[in-house]
Amino acid sequence: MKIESPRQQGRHPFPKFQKTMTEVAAPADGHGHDHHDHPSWLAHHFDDAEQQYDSGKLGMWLFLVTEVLFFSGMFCAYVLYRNRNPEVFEFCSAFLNEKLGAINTGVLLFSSLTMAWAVRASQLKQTKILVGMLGATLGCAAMFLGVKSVEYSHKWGIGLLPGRYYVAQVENAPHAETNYLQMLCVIPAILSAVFLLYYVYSLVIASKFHQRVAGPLLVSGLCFFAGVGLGNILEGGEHHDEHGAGSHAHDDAHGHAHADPLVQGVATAEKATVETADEGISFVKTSGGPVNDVAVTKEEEGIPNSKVNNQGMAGLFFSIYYCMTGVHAVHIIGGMLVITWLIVKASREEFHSEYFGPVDNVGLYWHLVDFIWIYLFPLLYLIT
Amino acid sequence: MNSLILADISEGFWFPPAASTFAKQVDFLYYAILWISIIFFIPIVIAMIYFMVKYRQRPGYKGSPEALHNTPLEITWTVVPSFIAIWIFWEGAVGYLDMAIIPDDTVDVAVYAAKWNWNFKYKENGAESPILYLPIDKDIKLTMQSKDVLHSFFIPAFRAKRDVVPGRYHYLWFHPTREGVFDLFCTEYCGDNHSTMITKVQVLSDEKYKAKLAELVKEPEDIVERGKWLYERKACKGCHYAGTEGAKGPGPSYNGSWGKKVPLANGTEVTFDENYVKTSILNPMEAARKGYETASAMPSYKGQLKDEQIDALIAFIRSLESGPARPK
Amino acid sequence: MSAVTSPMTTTVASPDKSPEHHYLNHSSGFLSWALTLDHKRIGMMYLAGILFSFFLGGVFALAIRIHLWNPNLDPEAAWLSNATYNRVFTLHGAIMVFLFIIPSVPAALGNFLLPIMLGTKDVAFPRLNLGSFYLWVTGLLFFTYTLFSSGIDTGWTFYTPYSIESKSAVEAATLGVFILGFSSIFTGLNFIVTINTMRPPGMTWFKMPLFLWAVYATSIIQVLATPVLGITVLLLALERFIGIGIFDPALNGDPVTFQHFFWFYSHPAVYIMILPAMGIISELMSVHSHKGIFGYRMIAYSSIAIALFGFLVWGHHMFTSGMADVTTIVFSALTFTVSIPSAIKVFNWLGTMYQGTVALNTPMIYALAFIFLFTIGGLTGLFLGALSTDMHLHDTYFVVAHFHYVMMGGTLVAFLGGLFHWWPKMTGKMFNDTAGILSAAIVFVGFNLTFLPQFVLGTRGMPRRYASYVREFQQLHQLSTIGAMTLGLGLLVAGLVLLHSLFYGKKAPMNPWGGATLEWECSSPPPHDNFSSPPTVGDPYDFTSVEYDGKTGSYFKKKK
Amino acid sequence: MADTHSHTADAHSGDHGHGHSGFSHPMPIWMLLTVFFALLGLTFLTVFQAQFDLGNMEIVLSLLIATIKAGLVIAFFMHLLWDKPLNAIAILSSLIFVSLFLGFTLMDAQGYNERLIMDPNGDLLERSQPKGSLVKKSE
Repeated sequence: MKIESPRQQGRHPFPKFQKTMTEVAAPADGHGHDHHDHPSWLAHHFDDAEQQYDSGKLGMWLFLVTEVLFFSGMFCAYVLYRNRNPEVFEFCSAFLNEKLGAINTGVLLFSSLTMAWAVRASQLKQTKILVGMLGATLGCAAMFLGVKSVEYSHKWGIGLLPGRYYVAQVENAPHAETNYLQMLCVIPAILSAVFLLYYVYSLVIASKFHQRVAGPLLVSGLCFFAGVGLGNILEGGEHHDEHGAGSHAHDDAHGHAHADPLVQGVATAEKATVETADEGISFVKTSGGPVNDVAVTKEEEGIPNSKVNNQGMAGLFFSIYYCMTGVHAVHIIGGMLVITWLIVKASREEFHSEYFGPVDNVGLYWHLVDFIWIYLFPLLYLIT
Repeated sequence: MNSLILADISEGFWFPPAASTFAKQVDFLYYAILWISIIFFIPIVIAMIYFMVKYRQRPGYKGSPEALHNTPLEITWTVVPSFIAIWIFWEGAVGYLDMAIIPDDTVDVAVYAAKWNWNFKYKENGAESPILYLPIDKDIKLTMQSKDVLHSFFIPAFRAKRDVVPGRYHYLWFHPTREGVFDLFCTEYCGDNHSTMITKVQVLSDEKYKAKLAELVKEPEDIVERGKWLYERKACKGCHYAGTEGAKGPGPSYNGSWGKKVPLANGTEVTFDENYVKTSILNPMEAARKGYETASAMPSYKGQLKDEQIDALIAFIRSLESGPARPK
Repeated sequence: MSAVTSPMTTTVASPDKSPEHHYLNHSSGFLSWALTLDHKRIGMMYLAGILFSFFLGGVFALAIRIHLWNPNLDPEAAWLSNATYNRVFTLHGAIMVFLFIIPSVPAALGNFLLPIMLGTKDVAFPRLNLGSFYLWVTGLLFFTYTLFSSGIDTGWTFYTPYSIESKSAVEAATLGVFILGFSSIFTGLNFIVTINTMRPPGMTWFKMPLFLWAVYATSIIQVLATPVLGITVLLLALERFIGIGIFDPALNGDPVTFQHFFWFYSHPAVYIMILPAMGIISELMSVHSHKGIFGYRMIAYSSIAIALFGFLVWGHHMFTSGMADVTTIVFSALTFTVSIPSAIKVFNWLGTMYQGTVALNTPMIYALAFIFLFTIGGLTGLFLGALSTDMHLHDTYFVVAHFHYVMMGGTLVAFLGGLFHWWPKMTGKMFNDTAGILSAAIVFVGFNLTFLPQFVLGTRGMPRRYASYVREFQQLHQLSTIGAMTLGLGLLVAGLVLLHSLFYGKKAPMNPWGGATLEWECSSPPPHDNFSSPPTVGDPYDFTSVEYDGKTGSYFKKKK
Repeated sequence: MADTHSHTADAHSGDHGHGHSGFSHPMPIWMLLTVFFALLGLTFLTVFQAQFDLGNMEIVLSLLIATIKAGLVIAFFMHLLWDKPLNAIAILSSLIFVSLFLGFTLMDAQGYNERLIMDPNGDLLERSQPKGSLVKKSE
């Protein structure tokens, strides 16, 4: 009995039945239009390039599905706690520098553009453009991380840490001794040095392939430090500023320029308390749960805005902030690794119109990372 | 006492004795589902065995290999169970609403769950007890709170259960209909001694209940007795042994240390005396013993014990040195 | 050929004595297995791994039952201390769930069978497949680490806040679960892509064996639900490392939120466990009845329906945990929707036997035992789905008995049935059928003896996870312990039968049972590339042309 | 947007003419740039609107803009408009399941929020009147 199959037309059903895997290593000319002979880029168990491409792409979309659900847990936590303690989010988002967030959004959007362009270049076999675009994407990713490092190190320095480690924010609090930014820069600095050596080496041996790989790597290393510099400028360069929280959270619309976020936080939180008190529900807590009822000490009673400025409230916000942005940053780093792998492959001129699946799939992944940031930015930085 | 605890099988094979108004609805639905299940199950098994025998592979017999398909039959066995399922859901939801909607005018008892003790506090006169005493034929409302991890309050005879969640108030109500002593279990896993977090609930006639509450608020006169009385009621007993030398519970044993140097978690040593005991009660974190680093799990009793109560506890712990007698 | 006798008795050695070329002797050496990309070898390695985990979990189960022979009213005189008992039951649960049941059918049998049943050479991503296996091994190593450090005593559900403050090795266990989760995700992803893009000509959706439908439905759940488990255990690990407070009431977090997160995965995971088992039973019932499956489409659709409805009912694990009343009632109503597709399947399996030619051999006996046990498991679910009775039964032995009837009476028995069914295909050896039937009988009796008393225990109020119990429960507990020993004996016999066949079994013919699906058209064991010539894809349940050949002891498909 | 779409279709049929095999669809550069600048513009818009205190509308507006941006990324950069429907079904189903997850959990949270213990040192019996139950008792 003959049944119409989804992929019946024009294809030999089992092209190479007798061959075992080792026998498949056919001579690769990189332009395998011949369906009866498996070129090296076509895995032995696939019938043709399109089947391989479709499989890879469906696999990648399914992986993105798992990524979306993976992040959904944290979004759920965000929504639940925002819903429960809105005043905490008002207080805390004043500590986040929306300029840095906006710059990072721009950087990521630009990297998405270059990535999409890279996919186009791989389909058209424009190797130079492909390597350039992948390099640009890598550079943007590094710059994103550079800005993020400034943001993180600044917060760690003044004790804006997750959960249990949160330090209540007080005016004129002493700065931490540790310079977290330098610590974060150690690994990128080492890597940049290695890339520099590699680039010099590639020039010495005059290998076009190695130059193509080393160039983007070196640029991305430098981009990280460009990001750090940019971040420092936007952070106001006020690491030696007068008070811990910095003076970045201007809110001109509220009419008090250069307002201390603490003062602002107090105002908004008090407002929230007054508003909700009418409904007979007090959202105000002295500290966390029942286990914590010895936690408030004499010193802490002097802290401004102690109702939300504590581990159970603001600390929880920063837990969610670090979890979301941290997991996102891990994804950026993972993306950088696979893009590096692509640059190597692209430099070997492996991609063409029949085989560009890896570029396309990494592109999909990269856009998803962008996609998630598109939501993270307003949720964490903008909505107050 | 023991004869009271042992359940009476003669009251029914499946359920423990029914002692609250919930039992009627729960037991009815249970038996209804039981019979529905049996009515489904028996024909399935009979059909299975019949087919096994009748159509078994044997010489001289060959069944039909054709696949069958019977739409009316399939629709029937989809639709009929659906209606039954809807009925079961409905009955269950009605019963649940009855359990969820708390009536006005209740006898209020606060339930404090902590590893691995129950403590009950009565609104009438502020009495506290580790056994739950209830008057018969009254609506009882429990307001429950956990001091550490999840617990679950369960009285099988009342068919009443509700988790006790730290950081939340949970409520439970029921209406006891029969005098007697029943088991009260913790059914949410809560750590090492989860299975010992058992106590009793005693349903009393109105007069006896009143008398019991009055008796409960009276602390013993003798200071050592009073310490022991507090030890048993203030959730010390769950973690700290008082009797067996060197017995290691979740918390350090009270025995064999009085007046001696004991090592602390932070590496220093301290003399086990009045001061140390007092610090341990009020600020357990500060005095955590070596080997019991997570003694942070012990809540502070600051504000929960009066000074003279702490003194009584100290006297009790001190008394253990002279004549060890493990309180049962 | 007219006399249809049991294929067992007439099996004769293959006439040609020349060594056959198949996937097992395709290449040799440790690395040829460790680095293999062949789905069959990966499936076999999974099989060895999960059987080892099952053994480990089984030892813990027996330890639990032996301990509960006595009421242990004096904890110090008991065989296991309370703390040890808690570690034993936690490890039993965690190993059985994460290391055994979830990968059992999809990863072991599914890996071996899916490409062959589909008529392809391999799964879509063979490297990813090997990667999933090594992720599974890594997960196993993490669990082994917990075993040799301070154990794990949180229960397999890791409920906060106890899991935050527990002194046992929760970090290692959660990271193990995280890794095992990704192993499961990648397996599911691989199967979905394989089924979607690699079906050969003729293999339309409705020409697919029902086992593949079940595996496909399972894979959907694995891809959609498992990531949430990943983030949940990751947050729990962070909770312990740096105290983020999301689930910790001491930091204003909420333990019930953890339960929502956990059960959003873990309820669908129940269907990850049972759906492939249902797929196996569909195959077994039709092949051994030598009769087309009754209501093919309804079974296929009900698999997908169960997978999707399975996402809507997680709240029924939390009826007593203090959810809002409205949410509770909505979840209860949704819970009953899942019962219908399951009921449909049971009726369809019975319909398949009707007027067939039922061969009462080992796989079929296991399949019949499955129907008996799974029906009990499903029906007792009604008690737990209904709210008022659940208030009484929640967290008691009734629940324990219920999910063992579904998970063990269902999945494990189906897995054993499937293992016996495909054993000749996988190893090329026939087992002793009589001894196999004996093992099935002992397992059946032992299982019921173990868990039927637990329904009574639960209804009478015996809470689960208790190391000791009030004295009135002792007789029922002892009955259960005797049953557990019997069950263990039955499983031991089953294992010995299979082991024996490896060394002394007769050579298996191509198609010993008379199946019509594609895996019976390649030799036993299959060649490296699965088929020596392209298979003709036909109706997987068309038994009209399957004939028995007394000479080879094998069935074959008559050419039309 | 519809305009862009039709242009793309043209662009693609044009590309096919260059002898590419059936499954490669290079995006025209002008379209990539258009989408990028649209995204950039929307980012400026969302930062700009955050300057004003719009109350609850702020959340809605921010998320609306974010969703438009996400839609642009998915449709054009991720090429979903021209992709196999199955891939679109996959990603949409993930969003459906996320909303299920969020929906049920939030539905529950609304019900229990008021039963949370706000003052851990308070006397339990003072709070013996449940407030949060969505099932109101009969008056």
